[in-house]
Amino acid sequence: MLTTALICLPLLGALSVFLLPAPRMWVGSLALFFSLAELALWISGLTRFDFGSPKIQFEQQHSWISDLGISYHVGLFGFSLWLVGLTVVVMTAAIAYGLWSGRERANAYYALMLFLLAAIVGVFTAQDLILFYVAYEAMMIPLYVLIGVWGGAGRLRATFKFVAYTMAGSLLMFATIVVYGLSHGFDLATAQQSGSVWLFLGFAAAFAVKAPLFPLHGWLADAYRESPPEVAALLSGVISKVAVFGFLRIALTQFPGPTHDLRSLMLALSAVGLVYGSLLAFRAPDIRGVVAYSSLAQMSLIGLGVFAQNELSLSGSVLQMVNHGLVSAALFLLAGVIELRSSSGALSRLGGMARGRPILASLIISIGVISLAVPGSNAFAGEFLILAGVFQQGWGWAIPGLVAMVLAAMYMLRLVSALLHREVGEAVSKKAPDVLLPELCVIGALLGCMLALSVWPAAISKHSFACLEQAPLTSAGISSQSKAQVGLACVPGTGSTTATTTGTAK
Amino acid sequence: MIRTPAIDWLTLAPSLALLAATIASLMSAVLVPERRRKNVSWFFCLAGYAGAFAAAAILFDRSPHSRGVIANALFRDRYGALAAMIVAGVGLLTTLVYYGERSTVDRVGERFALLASAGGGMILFAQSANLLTLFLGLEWLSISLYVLCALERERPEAIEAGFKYLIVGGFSSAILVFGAAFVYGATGTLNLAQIAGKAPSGDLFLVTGLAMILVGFAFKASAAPFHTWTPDVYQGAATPVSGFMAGATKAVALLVALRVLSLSFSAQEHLWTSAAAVLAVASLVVGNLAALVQRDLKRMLAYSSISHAGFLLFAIAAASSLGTRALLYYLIPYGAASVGVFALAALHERELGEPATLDNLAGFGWRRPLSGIALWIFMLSFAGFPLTGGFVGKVYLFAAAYRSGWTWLLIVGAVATLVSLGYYLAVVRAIYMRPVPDEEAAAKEEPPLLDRMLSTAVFAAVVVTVGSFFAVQPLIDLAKHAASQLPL
Amino acid sequence: MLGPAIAWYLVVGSAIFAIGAAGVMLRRNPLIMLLSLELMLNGANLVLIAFARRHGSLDGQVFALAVMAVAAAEVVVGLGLVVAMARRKIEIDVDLLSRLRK
Amino acid sequence: MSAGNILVWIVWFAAAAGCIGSALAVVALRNALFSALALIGNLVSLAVFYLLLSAEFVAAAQVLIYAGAVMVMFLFVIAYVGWNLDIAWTGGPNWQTLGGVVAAAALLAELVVVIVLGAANDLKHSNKIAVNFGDPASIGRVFLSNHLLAFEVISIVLLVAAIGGVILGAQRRRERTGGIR
Repeated sequence: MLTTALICLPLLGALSVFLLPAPRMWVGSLALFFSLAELALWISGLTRFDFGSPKIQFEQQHSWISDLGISYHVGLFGFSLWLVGLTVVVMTAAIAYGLWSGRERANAYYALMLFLLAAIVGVFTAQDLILFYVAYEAMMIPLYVLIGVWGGAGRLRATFKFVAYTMAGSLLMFATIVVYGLSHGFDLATAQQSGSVWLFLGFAAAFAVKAPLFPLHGWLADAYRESPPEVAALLSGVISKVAVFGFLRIALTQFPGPTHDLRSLMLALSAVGLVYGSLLAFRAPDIRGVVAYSSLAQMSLIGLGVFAQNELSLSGSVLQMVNHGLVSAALFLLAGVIELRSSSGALSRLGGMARGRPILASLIISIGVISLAVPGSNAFAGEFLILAGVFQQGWGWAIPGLVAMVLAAMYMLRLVSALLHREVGEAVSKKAPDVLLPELCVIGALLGCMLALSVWPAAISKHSFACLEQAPLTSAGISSQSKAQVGLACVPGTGSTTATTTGTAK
Repeated sequence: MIRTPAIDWLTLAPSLALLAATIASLMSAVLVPERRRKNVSWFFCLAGYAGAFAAAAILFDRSPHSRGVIANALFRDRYGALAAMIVAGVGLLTTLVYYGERSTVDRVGERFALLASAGGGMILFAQSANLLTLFLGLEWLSISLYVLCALERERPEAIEAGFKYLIVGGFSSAILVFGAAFVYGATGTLNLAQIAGKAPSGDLFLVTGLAMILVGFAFKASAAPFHTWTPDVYQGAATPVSGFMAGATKAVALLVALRVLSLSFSAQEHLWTSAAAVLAVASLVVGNLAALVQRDLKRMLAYSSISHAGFLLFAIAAASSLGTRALLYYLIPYGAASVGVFALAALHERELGEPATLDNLAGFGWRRPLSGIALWIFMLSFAGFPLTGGFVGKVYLFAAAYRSGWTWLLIVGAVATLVSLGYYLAVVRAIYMRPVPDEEAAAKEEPPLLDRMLSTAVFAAVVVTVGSFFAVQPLIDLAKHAASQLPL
Repeated sequence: MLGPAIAWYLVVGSAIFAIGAAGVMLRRNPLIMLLSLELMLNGANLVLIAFARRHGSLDGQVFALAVMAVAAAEVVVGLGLVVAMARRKIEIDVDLLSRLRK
Repeated sequence: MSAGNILVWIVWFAAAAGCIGSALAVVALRNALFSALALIGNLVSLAVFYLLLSAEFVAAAQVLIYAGAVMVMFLFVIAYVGWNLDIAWTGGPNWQTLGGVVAAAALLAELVVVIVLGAANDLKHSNKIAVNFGDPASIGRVFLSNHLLAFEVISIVLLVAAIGGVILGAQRRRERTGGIR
């Protein structure tokens, strides 16, 4: 019931927000209320969640299209709980930010945001392929309009690119799902694994576009630049995680053979994307560009962890997904805050914002420092786990990771110095105030989450793959490859028996 | 002594209801005073469609086994009954939308009479069990539609459109008759159920007849390359009538085609499934590419309906029970969305006094929030997006095509869907994202037109479009019962 | 049966049908298009009746009669449209004339 | 070959020449009036075929109703609107003309091949028929028994066409009250 409630509450909210005939502030407040209620609901789920059990929890299943064996099947397990939490937190921050910055056409705006929330939660909780696809596509409906109506000057071009790229991927996935589902079953908990490289590529293409991975990132910069800041925060913070979730939940677990065969290719793409994204971030001329391309780099790093496919890298990837979600959301909201105080986001025309604005400076510095993975921060924990795992896969793969960590330090420090130090930029008005209380609350809350995770990163990394704890993998006699299989075996639907048989077959 | 066959009145009831409505509306054109004429004839038409729907539902309930009635002229079965329900439902909504059409001040009785009569013909066509009844049903509906299209006097191109429709329609039915003649020559019977098995499967006359009958149906379903009439006719006809043609005519043409092919040409299955696949690809290519460049909303929708014919032909190419169910299911949200979207186009036209284009739709979604959302939903349903019945329909069609071995059709379908987003989302972009010329002033000047009938129809269409996504099972059950009566 | 076999009739019927089809596709005079449509239907009718003779069943003849009735119906509507078109053309001409006079 | 048979052959060839010649004339003539007259010729020569195929009732109907009534209506309309009416027709470029000829020729060739191949099998034989085959009484019997529904539906089709003809052909009310400007 809880899962269905998590999906339906925002939908109910969207409807009531849309129909509420009230001024902007009231409408936004109602939306914020709904997202806070969603947050409370999630926390109540968190307290009742049994992290030791590898089963799907809060499960619910109803027949939907019985003819094809498609059902409404939702539930939470391991890391999907954390991703739902990330979604709810970032969405709450985004709505609060939108409320503060006062969006036009408030009814439609907040209704769409809540609808988007329901769709994303739906993706993370769906246990049926068609239901997964439904939620996956349903995200596009509000996103298209959110960017297209409330976006910047180049929004139409941005939406066109965004839709063209993502729909090309997801329609391919749609055909693949039909083929796969009819031959292997639609229900993820019971579907059989497949050895078809083509089907794997059908799924992988869609997720690689959405993440995005290296050659398929053409839509990224435009979409991140032209969106309203809070939508950009959602795009890079949450929606890119949907793709990695898809890799973990479907592409890897259902296709162990093809994943193994194509692992080097995927690792190589991730590695190229990591370095390439970092370089682009270093050269980007504006705030959003830096954050957007750093997001590309971070997603590639997570991809590296996912495809290295062992216990360390997988736990690290999940942790880093949450970390990056919080960091990039905070950075995009900060970008919004700065854009409000200046006429431009171009770094060459900004600068000297630290003078007289201590809170802004400390926010930027602390989030920047976390994002470049300073030891002790949550991002450090995530990246360290990923790199350690990747090192196990082959030490050569860890080199781009290390290079990228250096580059990350460079582009982040460049961003911080371009914003805060140097001469006062021409685009910065002298009167522009420091961070105001509402802004501080929103970004501070995100920062608080990051700090909490810095203190206790194991909350996520140890509680994502339930069976890892039960069966310690460090024991001798298990090769790194079958470790990977066991790691994925913790995702519901991949019985450990299947995993061991495929392991021995290899 | 001539032994007249027993009449099964229940089978006839849906089309008889509409025939009665035709005659009643026609009478009211003469007997009712002018100021009340419109309401009276409109009411008869509406009642006719409602009655037809109810009769078809009862017929569905009481025909668990397919059998020929009235000397094997009609089938009494659930397949035909479900087709009749789809036609009656689309007709009911169309009648609601048609009420407010500006041109319906002139010859109003005849208009509603023809609207009812077209539905009657469609139902008879869908139930027909021999080639003669099939042909006559087809002509009944076609001739009604020719006139109905041409009646739109305010549109200068309406008469030309009607004439073009007549010529192309006559051309296609001549081909159909010629094909029927050859089938008759090969088998010596007109009865659909008896054609199969009467001649060897490679019989040249039979195959020629099959090819020509297929072409005739392809014209009616506006599948490429037999689609050339569609854009002109949809653009020229009264907007609600275009919706009726898109939703109902195409539906019955494809349903009857599937029945005839599966029943009478089961031995030639490899031929017509391949032909259907080729037609499907051609329609998808032509419809989607041509729709991309249209600015006129109705013309764009016409091309979109061509591309939908392509998707629906997947079901015929599949030639399976699953394909039949897919076809029957798909037609329900598709029909509702067709009527709905043409209703909104009509609404916009009535307000503006000129045809709806992507340019003058700017700001539509903000001026009328609910209509905007409805238009959005219909577009998403056409594009096969989730949360609309179009999505489930597409899942079904793709599944049917895959099960029958047409894997490459899935790829074509996916690419076509991607291209189709180009024009469906263009409508969404037009109504929400284009800059609105002095919106404040326009909002103050005149409140948007409120047409209660039209709003009801649009609301019902939205309910069906969205509802068919959630409540799939009841519709599947209907389709399952109906599909089980075809020999597939 | 006296005279040529059925096949000869079929050839003539097909020829008439094809000539009619060519007429519909080639001619742009609405009246001649309608006439060509009639030709197509007549070709089909000849084939129907020839086959009826071959099978010795009346179904084909009945079908041919139905086709004749339908052809008449199509002609009625087609001619109605032609008249309406012609009248509209006259209207336009009259409009044009009156505008020219001003 | 008996004398009767030779006579039938001669009649057949005359009718076939009339049929095809008049059909070509319908399509080829510029003047719609002459086309219509050619169609009447076509209908009459077809009626000869029908007689040879023992379809007396159809032949009679063809001459009386089709050539008689329908074509007269045609002639009236041609007289009313003029023979050279041209409508603004979208499309109709040259390639379409060419395509039309090619398509029709291909159709004809295909049909002839089919018929010739079919004739090689069993088209030479026809079933024996009763004496009253195709006379009005037998047709009427079929219409009232096996094809009763078709018979009724024909009347509906004609009714609909009549409605259409009346409202399309009749003058607009506004014009009648306001007169032609």
